[in-house]
Amino acid sequence: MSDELSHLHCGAGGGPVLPGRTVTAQMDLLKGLWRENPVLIQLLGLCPTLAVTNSVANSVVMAGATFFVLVGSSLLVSLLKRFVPNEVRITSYILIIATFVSVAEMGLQALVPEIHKALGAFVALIVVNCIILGRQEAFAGRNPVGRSVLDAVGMGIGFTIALLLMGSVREILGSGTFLGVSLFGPGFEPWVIMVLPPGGFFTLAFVLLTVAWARQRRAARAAAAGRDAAVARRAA
Amino acid sequence: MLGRLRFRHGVHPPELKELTARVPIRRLPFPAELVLPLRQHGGKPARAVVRVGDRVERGDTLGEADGFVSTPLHASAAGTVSDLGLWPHPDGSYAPAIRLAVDPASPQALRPRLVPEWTALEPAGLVEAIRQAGVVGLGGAAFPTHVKLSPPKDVKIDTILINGCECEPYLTTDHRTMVEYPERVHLGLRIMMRCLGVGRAMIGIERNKPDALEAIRATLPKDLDVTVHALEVKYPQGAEKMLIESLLDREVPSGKLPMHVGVVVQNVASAATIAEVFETGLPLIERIVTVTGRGVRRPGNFIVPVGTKIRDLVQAAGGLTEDAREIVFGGPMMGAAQASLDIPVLKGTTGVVVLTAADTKPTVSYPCIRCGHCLDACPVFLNPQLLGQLALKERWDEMATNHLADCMLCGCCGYTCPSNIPLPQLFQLAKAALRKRPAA
Amino acid sequence: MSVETHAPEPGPPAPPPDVAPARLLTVLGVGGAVAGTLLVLAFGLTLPRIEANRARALDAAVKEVLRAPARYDTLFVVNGALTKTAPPGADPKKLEQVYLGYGTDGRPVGFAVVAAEAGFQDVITLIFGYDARDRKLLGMKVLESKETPGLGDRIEKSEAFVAQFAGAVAPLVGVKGKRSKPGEVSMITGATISSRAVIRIINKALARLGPRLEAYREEGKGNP
Amino acid sequence: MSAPPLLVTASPHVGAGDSTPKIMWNVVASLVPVVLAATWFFGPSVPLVVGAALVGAVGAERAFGRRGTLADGSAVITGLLLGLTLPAGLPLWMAFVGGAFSIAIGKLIFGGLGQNVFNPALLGRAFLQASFPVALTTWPLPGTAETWWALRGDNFALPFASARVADTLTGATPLGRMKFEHQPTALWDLVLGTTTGSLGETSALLILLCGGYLALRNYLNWRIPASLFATVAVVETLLHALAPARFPDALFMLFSGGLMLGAMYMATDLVTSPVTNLGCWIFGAGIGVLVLVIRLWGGLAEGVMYAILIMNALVPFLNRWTQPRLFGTTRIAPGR
Amino acid sequence: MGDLAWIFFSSMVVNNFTLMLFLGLCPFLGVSGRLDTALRMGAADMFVLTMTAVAVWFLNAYVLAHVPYLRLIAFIIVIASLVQIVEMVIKKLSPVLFRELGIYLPLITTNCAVLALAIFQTNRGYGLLEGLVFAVGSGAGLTLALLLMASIRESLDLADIPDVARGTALVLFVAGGLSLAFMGFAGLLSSS
Amino acid sequence: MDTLSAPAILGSAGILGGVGLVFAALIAVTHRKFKVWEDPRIDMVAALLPGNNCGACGLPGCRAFAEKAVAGAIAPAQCTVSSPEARADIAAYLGVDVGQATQRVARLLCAGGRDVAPERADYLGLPTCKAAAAVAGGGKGCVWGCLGLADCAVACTFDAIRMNAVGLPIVAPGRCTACGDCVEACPKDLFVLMPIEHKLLVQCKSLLEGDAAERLCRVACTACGKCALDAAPGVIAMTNGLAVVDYAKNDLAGPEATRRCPTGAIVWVEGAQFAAPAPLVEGVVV
Ligand SMILES: Cc1cc2nc3c(=O)[nH]c(=O)nc-3n(C[C@H](O)[C@H](O)[C@H](O)COP(=O)(O)O)c2cc1C
Ligand SMILES: Cc1cc2nc3c(=O)[nH]c(=O)nc-3n(C[C@H](O)[C@H](O)[C@H](O)COP(=O)(O)O)c2cc1C
Ligand SMILES: Cc1cc2nc3c(=O)[nH]c(=O)nc-3n(C[C@H](O)[C@H](O)[C@H](O)COP(=O)(O)O)c2cc1C
Ligand SMILES: Cc1cc2nc3c(=O)[nH]c(=O)nc-3n(C[C@H](O)[C@H](O)[C@H](O)CO)c2cc1C
Ligand code: SF4
Ligand code: SF4
Ligand code: SF4
Ligand code: SF4
Ligand code: FES
Repeated sequence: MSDELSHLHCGAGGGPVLPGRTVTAQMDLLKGLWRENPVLIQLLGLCPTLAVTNSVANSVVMAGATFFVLVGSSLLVSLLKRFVPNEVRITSYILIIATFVSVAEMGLQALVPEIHKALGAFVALIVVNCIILGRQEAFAGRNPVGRSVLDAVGMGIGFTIALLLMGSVREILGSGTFLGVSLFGPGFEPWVIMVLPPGGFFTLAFVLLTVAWARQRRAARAAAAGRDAAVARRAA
Repeated sequence: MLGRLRFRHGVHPPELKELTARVPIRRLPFPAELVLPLRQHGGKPARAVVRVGDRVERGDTLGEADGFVSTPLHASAAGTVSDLGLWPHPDGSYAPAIRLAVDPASPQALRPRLVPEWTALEPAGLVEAIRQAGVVGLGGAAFPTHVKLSPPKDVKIDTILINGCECEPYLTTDHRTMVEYPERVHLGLRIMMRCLGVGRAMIGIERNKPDALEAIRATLPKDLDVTVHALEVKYPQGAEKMLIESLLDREVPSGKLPMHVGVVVQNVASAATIAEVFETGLPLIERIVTVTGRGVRRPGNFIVPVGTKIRDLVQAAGGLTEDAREIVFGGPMMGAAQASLDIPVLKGTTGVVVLTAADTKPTVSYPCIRCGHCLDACPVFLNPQLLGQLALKERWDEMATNHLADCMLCGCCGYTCPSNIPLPQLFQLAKAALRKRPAA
Repeated sequence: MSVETHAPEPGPPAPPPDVAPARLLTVLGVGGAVAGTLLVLAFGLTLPRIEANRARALDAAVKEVLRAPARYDTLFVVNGALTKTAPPGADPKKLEQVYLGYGTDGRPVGFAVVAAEAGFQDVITLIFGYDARDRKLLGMKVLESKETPGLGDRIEKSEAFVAQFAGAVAPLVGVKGKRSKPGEVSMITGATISSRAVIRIINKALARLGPRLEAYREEGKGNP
Repeated sequence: MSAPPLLVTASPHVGAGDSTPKIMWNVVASLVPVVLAATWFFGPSVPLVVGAALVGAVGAERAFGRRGTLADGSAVITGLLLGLTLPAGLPLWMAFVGGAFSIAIGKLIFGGLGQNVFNPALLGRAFLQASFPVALTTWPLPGTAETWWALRGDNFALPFASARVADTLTGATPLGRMKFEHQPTALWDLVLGTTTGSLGETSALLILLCGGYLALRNYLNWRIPASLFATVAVVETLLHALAPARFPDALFMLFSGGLMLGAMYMATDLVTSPVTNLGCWIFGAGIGVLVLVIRLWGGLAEGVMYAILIMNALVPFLNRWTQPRLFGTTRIAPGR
Repeated sequence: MGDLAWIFFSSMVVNNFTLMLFLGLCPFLGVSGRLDTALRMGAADMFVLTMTAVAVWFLNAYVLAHVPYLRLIAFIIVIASLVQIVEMVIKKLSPVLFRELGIYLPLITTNCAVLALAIFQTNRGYGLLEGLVFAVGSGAGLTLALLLMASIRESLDLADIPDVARGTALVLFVAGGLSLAFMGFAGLLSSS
Repeated sequence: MDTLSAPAILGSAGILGGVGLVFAALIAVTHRKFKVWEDPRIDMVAALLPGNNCGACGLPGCRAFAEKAVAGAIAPAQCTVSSPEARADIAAYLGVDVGQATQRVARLLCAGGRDVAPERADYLGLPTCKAAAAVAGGGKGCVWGCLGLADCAVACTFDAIRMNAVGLPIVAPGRCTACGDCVEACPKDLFVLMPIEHKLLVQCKSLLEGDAAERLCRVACTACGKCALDAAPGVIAMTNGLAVVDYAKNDLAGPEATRRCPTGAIVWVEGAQFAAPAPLVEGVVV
């Protein structure tokens, strides 16, 4: 595969590292949770986020599998990056990722066959999850092992947070249960739509709406502060 | 060959012509001051040739044509040039104008002929005489008539259409002209036919003017191939593209002029004016103006010198009523609102319509509900809905690709829009923005 | 806590040098080989578990629809007839299978049949137990379906619906409201289509295999 | 200068006299007889259910909309029409949720009046049907004189709770009976409205009359119902001639289910139907075809709602490809 | 015949990849901004899916029976390289076609719809013909969803979307609406 | 089948290894054929720029600026929009001097707020200056003057313009980046961009003279010529009923030119143009 792929593929180009700025390990780890959350902020990997989150159990397993692949391939990629020529970079990454995914899929099939069945093709589809290739391209391929793993762990947790959020909302409203445990008793009327495809779209849309609203409020507050400062500067 | 005497789309605003349709044309006493902006017509403004303090007689040249698409300007009364400066123009700006203090002692009488006899002239001489007489189209656009009468060599004109539709509500200038001066209309037509060497002419009149139809028919010259046709009453029947479709079943191609389908369209008042110019020997210095609307006490049709201020006209029509609210030059569909009573009437001013508060459209608009009424109204089959939405987002280039250039700002879309979106205004802005842009 | 600083060197970086094709070949070749090895190892390690899982699930289903038989045999459908052994050369996994259950007394209690067809959303796969002698169903279990949760999925989750199949006489007839005859199955309100699909799947499978199953018993081959 | 300053506005200085609120409130008025008829058939549950949907819609408009937009009346129409598509016995809280969803997600998310893609009332109903499929397909029978005043279901179920199994008589709709039980319904019952079904799909005749009034006043584009009816009639007559046992006759198709209400009031929603007349013909025909496909070959007994929603999604495309032919050209505008 | 029709309609509308199965959302969100781009993307999608169906059938029939654990890797690598080769060929043979369609090809390689098609086709044991019909149906479904979304987004371009909803949230709401509307097709051809 | 047998392992390793080899060969070939190299520093610099693509630097967007900056053709400071820190970062990254930029600001050539310049008619319609200007000039008595409907404030992406209580736009010099959007937006062409050192300013565009001008606006330039007399010779000329400052002679300009102006049309500006006579109002009409 050629380098063109990396430009066209969703999100697979990380921003440049700011020159002259210091980055702490803490930042590497934490940025994935919220500030650069792969799903909620970067909008990557939406297919699994929508497809498998109709129950919390599915979300957990999916998140776990993705976490495993992400961390494993980040580790390997950053370990091996010195040996991999640029020209075969993406091909090698895909080889690594696909190996991990195959392993994860067989593992799930052996350990939790029921959930594996519920997740359907989506475990295999982790191969093409933009988050994973994106992280290899943007981070693991350029940074030392320690930081790459931290970054992958952060992103993995970020993905897990998003999936859990979606899964909880959808399962609680759509089935009245959490991890299969009934929450409201038999009188509860489940909102079936939440576990159906439209419900997936609507839930994610609402989550993004909330995220946008939160960011906007913060931006507005910052702008107001900035304006005050400007007025003060002008007055002085 | 004959069209279906109607066109597709368009709207039916209440005509309200009864206010003045039967009021005979009346000549007004000269006002104390006339203001003659140098820009009275389409094309380049005239160049002033008088100085402050100069004494001028009726018909004297005040300004000379500046280029081919331009016309001279003449004194519409005897008096003294009191000022050469900026004055409020009907287009909303301040524009160079000649102020003329009318000589109250002057009889303002006819004087020896300034324009030669037409019978003696060849076509080229006729066109030049018309130009020197400062004749412009009186149908509203005030485009210099001599330009229309000098088509390029490679286009072949086969028909002259005389536009007697007067489809704008309220206005009755053309109507009264046809009723009172039908022979002039015919004479003007005869002259133009000679200018263009055209053998055929058609006169189109909306069906709501039976007396005009009858007067024109009764005086029809026997020696000319002129036919008179009663047309469907619908706005904008008088727009030249619509008129040509109605009468000849020809569509003027997008971006082209009537001459490209072999037609010249002239307004009845323009024709009558050409005749009058050659009859009296005086250039175009006065015109018929309908002063009407529920905002004036005694609406009427008046012959006034060009340059008469709104103030004087309104006074002649009995003054403004209490609830007069808006003064419009031209009809209410396409006319321009005027901001002050000092603004003068130009050669192309067909009427002064004074609307009361109740007549004016509400100014609150709602979001577009995509009812599609505007598409059903637009006589040139544009999509005003889309154009309007694009305009609100200032997407001028996309408007251009959606044929904004073909919009003639007739106002039909704005008239029908239930959400009261000022579509024509938006289109006007868009056109202005695109014009400002170097290439788009 | 590690702190790292990136200090860029001024001046334009040199364009990357050309790589030797040999290096590309080595990297991808070796990488591929390693990946292949890893995969085959993982496969080998998980395969037994996976197959065991699958077998356990099927086993449970067969036992459920045959009402806990003492044991059961796997029969193969070959050219429309049932045989106990797969014909030589054929892959037994690719043949249609039917399971014959036996009671504690060693007498056959019935067959378990897997069948699948379109339901409301997608294909429904189910297994049912059938007593060929009395032409009665012993039980039904949905193996796979994507029917609407809360609606169509009640064909597997509604105990009342599933229970009706035990003892129902074939061919089945779906009815709305209460069932009145042993051949009737009362369909789920709001999920008529899924219910009807279940009934249709069973009826069609029996129309196809029923005579074979009965014949097999009558020929006495079922009795060891 | 004269005492009050002159007004200056852009041309045209006069208007046709219609206004968006006037159109909307006329539609509201024309719906009142339909609500009253539904009340006649289904008793006091009707004002309750319609009221709850209305409160949900109007409340959402008030809470999330721009200031003053309630007065344009469009939210009231949405609430009323949503109410009319619901069964009489629906718990009120569901109707309320539907109304709020219609306006908040069906309309305001897109920027409010005039900008939405899907018919808000139908989007609300589709949401309810996908959320509470059983409650939305429980159809009480129209009442008799003695039981008129009784509620037709557990209207007062607590929020988030299921409706208790009601002791009201329920039954299948004419379309459901046709589809699943192959039993016909008398045409006269359909025309008058003495059948089961959602509140507004009962009296076809009345809806035709009220919608006709709007069409006469040019408040709705008559081409949409015309092409819809024509498509259904023609295709269904053909099918019926081919296989009378499998396909019911055209009149049954036209007068049953939500087709009348959908054709007259919902397909004609100005905002979510094409702006061009050619587009409207295609739009109506498309709905007709989809209704037949869903009713005859789909999994659901009734398909008007989905048919309209699907065609709503096609409207931007139709608008783009059915631009009028510009005067003096043979081209059409690119549409964008 | 009936089965093929069912496969086609099922994959195109009833189980539409994008709206019902959440497959290929990245390009769906990314390329649906303009109608002409979306249509080209749809065409490219259709092409890659058909090609994949054939390739996967061959792989399943001749290679993967022996090495099932290489399934995933084989699929992804074979698809990616096929696309790459086709891309190069098109570039060489028809620069016009390349400009119209070619630039979308790499984008498709890495979207999950293609891999999912391969997996479904394998799991359901489709033969070559069935596989092809399935691919064409899914491709038509992707194109339909793209077309609808793109024309809607173009018109929403002119709407006054509230700030918080602008962008992906709005697109997801529209997708939810489409998905809701497509539920009308549920059970198509499967009722009796 | 024994999956863990040596042949199986070797076989699969062989297959994948073979596939890898084939690919590597393919890629090596393609890589030879097509190769484009771009200085990676351009991306870096572009990422450090604000990304507004506002054009204040005079180039068609931030990436163009980055290319020029990497090529050394433009000083980082010319991006007036980015923060001083960011400019320093770019300079440090490229190892060049930050450089100097002359600060230019937008100045309004009108001081006729609602308090001093009356309306002659009521304009009702689209509430934008552009639309109003197209309808009888917009209703304001002085047809050259500011219509106060805030097109400029809406156009300014840097939030540098606020409308004051009498309907005049006030530019905050600290925020104005001289992007020129307001110049573009104003239908009456009232904004000009000028270096902040140009302090002598005629805040009027009315072509009328004397009483005629003053009747329409109390702060109009009446073309009395006093400023031209008081200023150093040649600094101010009277043209078309207006005083015109020749900024080529800006060094000679001084506040004395403004002393005798009867209407206050000519002013000496330090910093912000208007001393905010009334409190700033929020909530621009859109
Ligand atoms: C640049 C220009 C050239 C024109 N040339 C001609 C011409 O040669 N012949 C003609 O009949 N009209 C000509 N016209 C006039 C137009 O056909 C038309 O009469 C005029 O624009 C007024 O439009 P209206 O009459 O629809 O209001 C010309 C107009 C313009 C702007
Ligand atoms: C919408 C519209 C309506 C018009 N209505 C009339 C009309 O009623 N009568 C008329 O003489 N000219 C009308 N005109 C102007 C004609 O198009 C054309 O310019 C005129 O008849 C040419 O004659 P003239 O040059 O002698 O004025 C209208 C133009 C437009 C764009
Ligand atoms: C969103 C939605 C999902 C549905 N899912 C199913 C389903 O999975 N199975 C089913 O039989 N009916 C389903 N239906 C309902 C059927 O289409 C149909 O209305 C019902 O089967 C008729 O049953 P009834 O006659 O008992 O009301 C669904 C309906 C909707 C609106
Ligand atoms: C003829 C007509 C029909 C309408 N039909 C509906 C409808 O079916 N659903 C709805 O929510 N609003 C309807 N409205 C109201 C309004 O158009 C709707 O709220 C807009 O879609 C909101 O933007 C209708 C309005 C008119 C004039
Ligand atoms: S103003 Fe323009 S767009 Fe509107 S109806 Fe007239 S020609 Fe059509
Ligand atoms: S008439 Fe007005 S509301 Fe109707 S579509 Fe046209 S612009 Fe929109
Ligand atoms: S754009 Fe600004 S300066 Fe120009 S008229 Fe409007 S408010 Fe005044
Ligand atoms: S719009 Fe005008 S005021 Fe705002 S930054 Fe640009 S030049 Fe300065
Ligand atoms: S296309 Fe499905 S995750 Fe990107």
